[in-house]
Amino acid sequence: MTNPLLEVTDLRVTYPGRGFRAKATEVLHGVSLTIGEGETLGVVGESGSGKTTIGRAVLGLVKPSGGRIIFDGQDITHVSAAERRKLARELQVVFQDPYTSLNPSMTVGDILSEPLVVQGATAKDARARVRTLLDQVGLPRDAAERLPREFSGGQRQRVAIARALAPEPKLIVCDEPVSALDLSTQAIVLDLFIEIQRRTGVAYLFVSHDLSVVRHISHRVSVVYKGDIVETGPAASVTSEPEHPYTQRLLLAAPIADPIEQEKRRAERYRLLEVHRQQAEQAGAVA
Amino acid sequence: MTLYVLRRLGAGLVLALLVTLITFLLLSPSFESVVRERLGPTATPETIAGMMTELGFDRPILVQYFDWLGGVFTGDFGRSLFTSQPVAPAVAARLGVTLSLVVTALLITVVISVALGVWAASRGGVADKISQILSLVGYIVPGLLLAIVLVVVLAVNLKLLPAGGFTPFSEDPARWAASIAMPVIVLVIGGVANMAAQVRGTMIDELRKDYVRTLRTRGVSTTSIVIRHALRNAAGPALTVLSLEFIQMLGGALIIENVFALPGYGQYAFNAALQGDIPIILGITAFGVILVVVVNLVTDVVNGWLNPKARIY
Amino acid sequence: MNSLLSRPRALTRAATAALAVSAVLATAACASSPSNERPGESNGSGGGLGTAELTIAVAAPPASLDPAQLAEGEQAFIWASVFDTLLAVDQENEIQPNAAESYEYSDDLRTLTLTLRDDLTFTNGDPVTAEDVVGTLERTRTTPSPQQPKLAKVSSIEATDERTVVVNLSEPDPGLLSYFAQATGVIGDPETLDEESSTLRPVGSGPYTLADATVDGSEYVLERRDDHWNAEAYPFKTFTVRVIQDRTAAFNALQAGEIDAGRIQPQQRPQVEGAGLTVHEQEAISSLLIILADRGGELAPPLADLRVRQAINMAFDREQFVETLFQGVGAPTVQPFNPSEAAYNEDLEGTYDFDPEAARELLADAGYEDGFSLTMPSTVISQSFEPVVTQALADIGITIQWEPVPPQNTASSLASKQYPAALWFMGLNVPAREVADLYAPTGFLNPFNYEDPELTELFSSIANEADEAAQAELYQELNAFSVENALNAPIAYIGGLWATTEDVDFIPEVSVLPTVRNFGVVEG
Amino acid sequence: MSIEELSIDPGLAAPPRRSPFRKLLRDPQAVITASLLLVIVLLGLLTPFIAPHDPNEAQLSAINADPGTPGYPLGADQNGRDIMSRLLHSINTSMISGLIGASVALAIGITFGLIGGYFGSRLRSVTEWVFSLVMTFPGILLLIVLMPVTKGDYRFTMLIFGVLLSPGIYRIVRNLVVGVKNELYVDAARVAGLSNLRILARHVLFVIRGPIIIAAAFLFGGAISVQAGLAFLGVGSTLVPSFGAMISEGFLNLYIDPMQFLWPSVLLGVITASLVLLGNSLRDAFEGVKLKPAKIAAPKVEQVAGRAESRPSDALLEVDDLVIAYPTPSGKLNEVVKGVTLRVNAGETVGLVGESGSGKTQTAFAILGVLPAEAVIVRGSIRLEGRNLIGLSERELRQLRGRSIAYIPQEPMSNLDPSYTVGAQLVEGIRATTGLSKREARERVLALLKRVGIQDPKRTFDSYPHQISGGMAQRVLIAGAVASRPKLLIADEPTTALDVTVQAEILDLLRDLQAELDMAVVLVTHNFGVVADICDRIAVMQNGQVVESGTALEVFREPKHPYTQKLLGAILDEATVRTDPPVSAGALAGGTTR
Repeated sequence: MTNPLLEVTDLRVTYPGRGFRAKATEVLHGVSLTIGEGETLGVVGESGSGKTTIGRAVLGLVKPSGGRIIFDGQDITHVSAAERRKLARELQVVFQDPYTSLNPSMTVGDILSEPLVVQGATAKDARARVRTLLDQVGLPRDAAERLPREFSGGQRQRVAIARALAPEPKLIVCDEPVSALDLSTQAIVLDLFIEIQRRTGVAYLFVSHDLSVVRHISHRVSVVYKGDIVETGPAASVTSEPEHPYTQRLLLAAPIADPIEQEKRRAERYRLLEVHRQQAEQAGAVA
Repeated sequence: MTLYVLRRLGAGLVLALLVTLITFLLLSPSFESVVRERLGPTATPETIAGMMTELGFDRPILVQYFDWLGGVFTGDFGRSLFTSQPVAPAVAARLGVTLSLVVTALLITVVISVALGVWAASRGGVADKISQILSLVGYIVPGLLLAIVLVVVLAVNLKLLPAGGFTPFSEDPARWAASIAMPVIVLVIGGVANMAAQVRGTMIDELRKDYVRTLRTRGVSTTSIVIRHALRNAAGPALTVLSLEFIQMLGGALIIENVFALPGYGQYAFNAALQGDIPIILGITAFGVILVVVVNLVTDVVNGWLNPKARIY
Repeated sequence: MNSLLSRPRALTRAATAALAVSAVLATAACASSPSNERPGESNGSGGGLGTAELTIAVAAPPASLDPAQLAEGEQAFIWASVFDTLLAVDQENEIQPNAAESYEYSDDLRTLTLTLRDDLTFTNGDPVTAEDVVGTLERTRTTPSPQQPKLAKVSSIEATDERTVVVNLSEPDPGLLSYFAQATGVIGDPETLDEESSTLRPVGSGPYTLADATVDGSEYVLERRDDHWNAEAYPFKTFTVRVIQDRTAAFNALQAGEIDAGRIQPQQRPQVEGAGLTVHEQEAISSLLIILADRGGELAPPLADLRVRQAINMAFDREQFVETLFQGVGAPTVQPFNPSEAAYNEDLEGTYDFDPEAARELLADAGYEDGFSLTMPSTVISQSFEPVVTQALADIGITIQWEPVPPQNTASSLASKQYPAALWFMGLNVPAREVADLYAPTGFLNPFNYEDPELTELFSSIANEADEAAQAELYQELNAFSVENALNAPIAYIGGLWATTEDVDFIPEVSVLPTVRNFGVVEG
Repeated sequence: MSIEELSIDPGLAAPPRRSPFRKLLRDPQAVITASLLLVIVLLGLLTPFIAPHDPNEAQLSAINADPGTPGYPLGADQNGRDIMSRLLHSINTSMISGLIGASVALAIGITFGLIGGYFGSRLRSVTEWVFSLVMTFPGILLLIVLMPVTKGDYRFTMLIFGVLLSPGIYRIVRNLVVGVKNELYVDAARVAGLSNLRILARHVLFVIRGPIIIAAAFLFGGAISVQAGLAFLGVGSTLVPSFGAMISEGFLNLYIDPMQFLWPSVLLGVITASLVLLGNSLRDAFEGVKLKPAKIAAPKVEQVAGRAESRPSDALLEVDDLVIAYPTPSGKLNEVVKGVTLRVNAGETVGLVGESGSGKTQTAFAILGVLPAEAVIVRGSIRLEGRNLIGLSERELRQLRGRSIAYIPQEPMSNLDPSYTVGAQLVEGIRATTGLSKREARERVLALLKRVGIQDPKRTFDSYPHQISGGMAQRVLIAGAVASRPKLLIADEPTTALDVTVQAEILDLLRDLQAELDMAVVLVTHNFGVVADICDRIAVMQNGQVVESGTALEVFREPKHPYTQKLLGAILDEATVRTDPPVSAGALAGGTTR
């Protein structure tokens, strides 16, 4: 592979403590990852693991306390606000919650055209582009005139995707983009993501807690556990034959939608937990 | 906790210093005309100069301020330029009058507002209508007009209550109650309008929360849910409104004190400001700031006690 | 009483006319408390000391009770009860002996000898000696204070024996006797004068002492000293002075029976009489006038022209003023002097009748046919009269611009020389003080230090004239000069109304100094 | 967790697309007060043309003239000035006061509120300090002291008061901004390359405009009152006609001519009352539907089928033709559960599966009798051991809850009262149903906490909800639910808010407890994995109806209803792994229009 599109090296993020003289907490302890052009890297982990923080650091929404982020050959770890604004053409986001990620008092058309206008497009061009975008994400054209609250969750997430696609970025950070959606919608939206990627060659940093979602969309997968990436590899291998004990636990904890299969998996999980317990005991005994 | 309180008090002290310093600076251009007023129309330039020197007004402003400050730290706020009364006891006495008025009004306001708010929020229907109308009336009727009507009807015509004046509680509780009855009524009506709406709103919010449902499913009685749980959680925001109300009542006591001829803090402050009685103005300002700081601190501490999650210390 | 202006009351509703009046005139709202005993009954019992009680209200707490710091006006209710004054002014404005049983001027009017009574005692039991008087006066003379300037012409004070005080003057001071009848003449106890306590609880030799029930700043309870030399002149055993700032609140207290007498407004008269109170009238206690301070024309050249000043004098329909604005309580006048005093001259009253036409002509003659504008300070004193005064002057072509002045700058506004004219009240007093304030080069109401050779001449004649009748003539001459030259523009005397319960009588005995002696007991 | 599920509040759903202003036009209170104000403002604007006199024109002959005197329609005051002219001019004075006071307070409050709320905490503590300084500063004092500068001009006075009133606005704006700035759309705007200024103006200020407009209405009224109060006290120039000065002067003349006092009082009262009422209308328009009281009571029942009827049944729970509806703003009932029939036998676990809006949670709440106050049970029956629960009073239901029926909620945190320790809440529940002593209840709770797998029961007992993790909180809630060995446990999405690993543990716990206590469990969920893991039988819900039910194996292996098939088909199964290689943008360069 040539130079990756995004290269994150030894990323550390520290949140200041709340209140007087509270201790600061480090939520990322040196995370490294790369994403190539047109590639999806799935980042999977549980709540509090720091997976969302990775995405926010790449977007510049949190300040790294250490490490480097190189995007498209440019070091963007600590860029100025003006530089960061320029990056908006290349780097976009889709958030988890389609209810709060769209300004409730703006029409869909305004939401979609605003980034374009800011980047210098004329109103006319912007309108045309909004129509194209709505087509791309499968929304009716008259959607532009309406307010976000008139749409269902799945439709709103399409609006959010369209907004991310508006400047034709090279990378979209997707922060749990389907976890707030119903089961049937979830699959459709995921397929939309894949379809767009095939069409435009955009790369995704796809953050999720759901292994099956990550498996569905990712080329490669990184597993985050307590602020560290414990395992990275091709989606197929990481999600079916994980090496790290945590990934193994994660995999077996997710129930299968079939009573008989699930019973087997449960038994397997009990076995694994027993093995881990024994290992921990031995480790304790040795120490 | 102690550290937190000390830190807040320290911040309050700095605030008081700043406010008094600004007040002092603002007053300083008028020192000479105040002295002239003090000396009366026959004042000659010599007497004016003499008194300026005697009072130390001829020294640099900051020296004067720090001199005053030095006195304050030994408990000496100086004496009134006009009446020669020592500032601290004089202000304290006036504050006593106003506080006994405001605190009584506030307690009654709380009792009525909570009863009304809780009743409205947890019953709905007619209860809600009644409480909303009451609040609205309290909002709309100007306190000033109400005060005037009360005096004319209850004191002047029916002679049921004294038209004005203040009797300390320690002297005669019954007369004390009579002397503050009308001003308290005026303050309470204004206060309830605000508070009851607030309690109703937060109570409704609380009663719609998930934990209320869960408590119901465990067989906990409605009374306990409303009073022990919802009301306690609603108390925090209500308390904040209450502390604002308190500060507002302190400030708004001026007109009430005027109409009811109460020798209170607001009137005292107003007169001192009109006269340019510098030591009293400074004393009142310092007391006022400290009162506000303490009220806010108490609010926060009680809020912390009510709401463990909001404990900031 | 112009010195009352020294403390513009903290106005509760400063905008109200009468409040300004009461503030300035400072004769306070009064009342006798409804004691359990009917005052008349107790007093009537055979020449003994009265046992009635009296409660009155004043609009503001007194200033310091330190003798040097005393202010005149309604606060005299308190300090004149606590202290004896050397002399007193009676109802006819005549100086009478008081603590000093006699007084005598030397022929050159430069030495005043006062002889004290022999039965004066301080509240602590010590006898009052000439040394005490000297100590008090000497202290007042050397302390920067409101009373200090009044002793400016005193060069030395000495006690020649236990009861004799000799005051030496650097030049004659016609006002001195009236000063000694008012705040300057109180006798303090020099041993305690410099203690801080004397500002609030002074030791005096007066008929009353401040009781422990006193709450500084809001209620002053005065108990009569039954061993006072003049105790029989005071029928009230207890005299309580309550501070009620708001005039309406005081009126409410009066109606509600919490105080039994008080100053009221003319328009409140029917209400009060309907409530069974008695209303007493004082015809003139102050005069309302426009001080044409800049008669030299420094700031406002038009004022230097006699015709302009006369025109201003002719702009006011004085009768209508008194009739409508004061509801008849007061009297129209073109002269500022106390009508019951020597300087007053009835014949001068016709000098400037209301005649806007003639006034405009005079202005035209003076070259101001298009009028001119004048800036005056809008003070607590002037506020309530501004509309009508503005209107009257506008009718002859003079535009008044009122510049608001904060209360604490009321006196300064006049002294500042920023305003060529000012609408003012002058409390009525003895002529010596009135002329000094109005026309002496250093007079308070003459801020531009206007001088006129004829005036200067008159002043010096008055000062050196020992004979009272001859002095009176000189005062009249001075008055005529001021009226004819339109040095100011007097408008009206303002009177006062007192409402009392039927048990309490109002006797304006000492009209320039409000004291408890203004009240009596109605014989049952 | 499904947000769609959470946001469903059928009684409160906002009608689509109605702007606040259009709402205002439909509110009679708003229309009346606004037109009243408009008329008053117009009168004020027309004053120079319609006022018969100059407000300061004083005619001695007109002093205290009666109403109706020629040229003095409302009479004249004690200085002989025309009352009507003064009233008209006073309107302008108060309006200008309101405008100045409100706009200064708004300008300062909004600017600094935006700065303090949006930017970092350091800037915020600076603004906080400045505003607490302003707040503690004695306002009247400032006015009097500055009088030589202001020359008593009320406009200047109101300017100062605007500054003194600004902390209130500052706090409102700051709090709103703090709330809004963490909204994802603000993050999205930043990522979209918007400058801070544009974000503040377009995304923050625009969104919080409602509360600001409301505050402005109250502020306007407040400023008018302040000006009136000051004029009443006599602060400022007397040449400016104003209601306060007129009230003060009229009050002096109260006994002679009460009308002099009445006119300005009434007009001032009308203006401030209109502003308050208009403010209330604005609040309703901007903040959506009015808060309705939350009465705690058994749900309203429209029609009770066989209220008294208690028929023996072998099933533990029988729900029959249950219909639940919510009133819409138009007054019609909107059915959200449309005839659900469900049967649960003792000791069995039934999964109630469906997507958001399918009515599964509503059904669960109906069984527990804890539907929101607005809900109406249109018809149907819910029988527990043969006894119909519909129509029972809250008191009767309380006898069943916590004893026969128990509940585990979806979101563990919000279902614990934040003000009480975990232990205290559990003890209260146990004592309410068993009448145990405090000590016994405490022992019981500690034992239960240990049973649900909490390592240090004592510590958890004394912890406040915010001090424990979500998984732990869910265990606590389970402990609370099973405390009195219920026969039926309703678990509403009990694991949705939890991580998968925790979910697995909680499911294990539920399974164990169910076996141990021989409870029946109704598990409401949208997750087929969870159903497969724990349920014996499944009922699939769609649009308020049960479309298919059967044993777990039947439904999974041979789904009959097309909806069930569709749902099962949407599951991202283990086999689906992405295989296509990354497509580089370069490879597409020819095809796209960059």
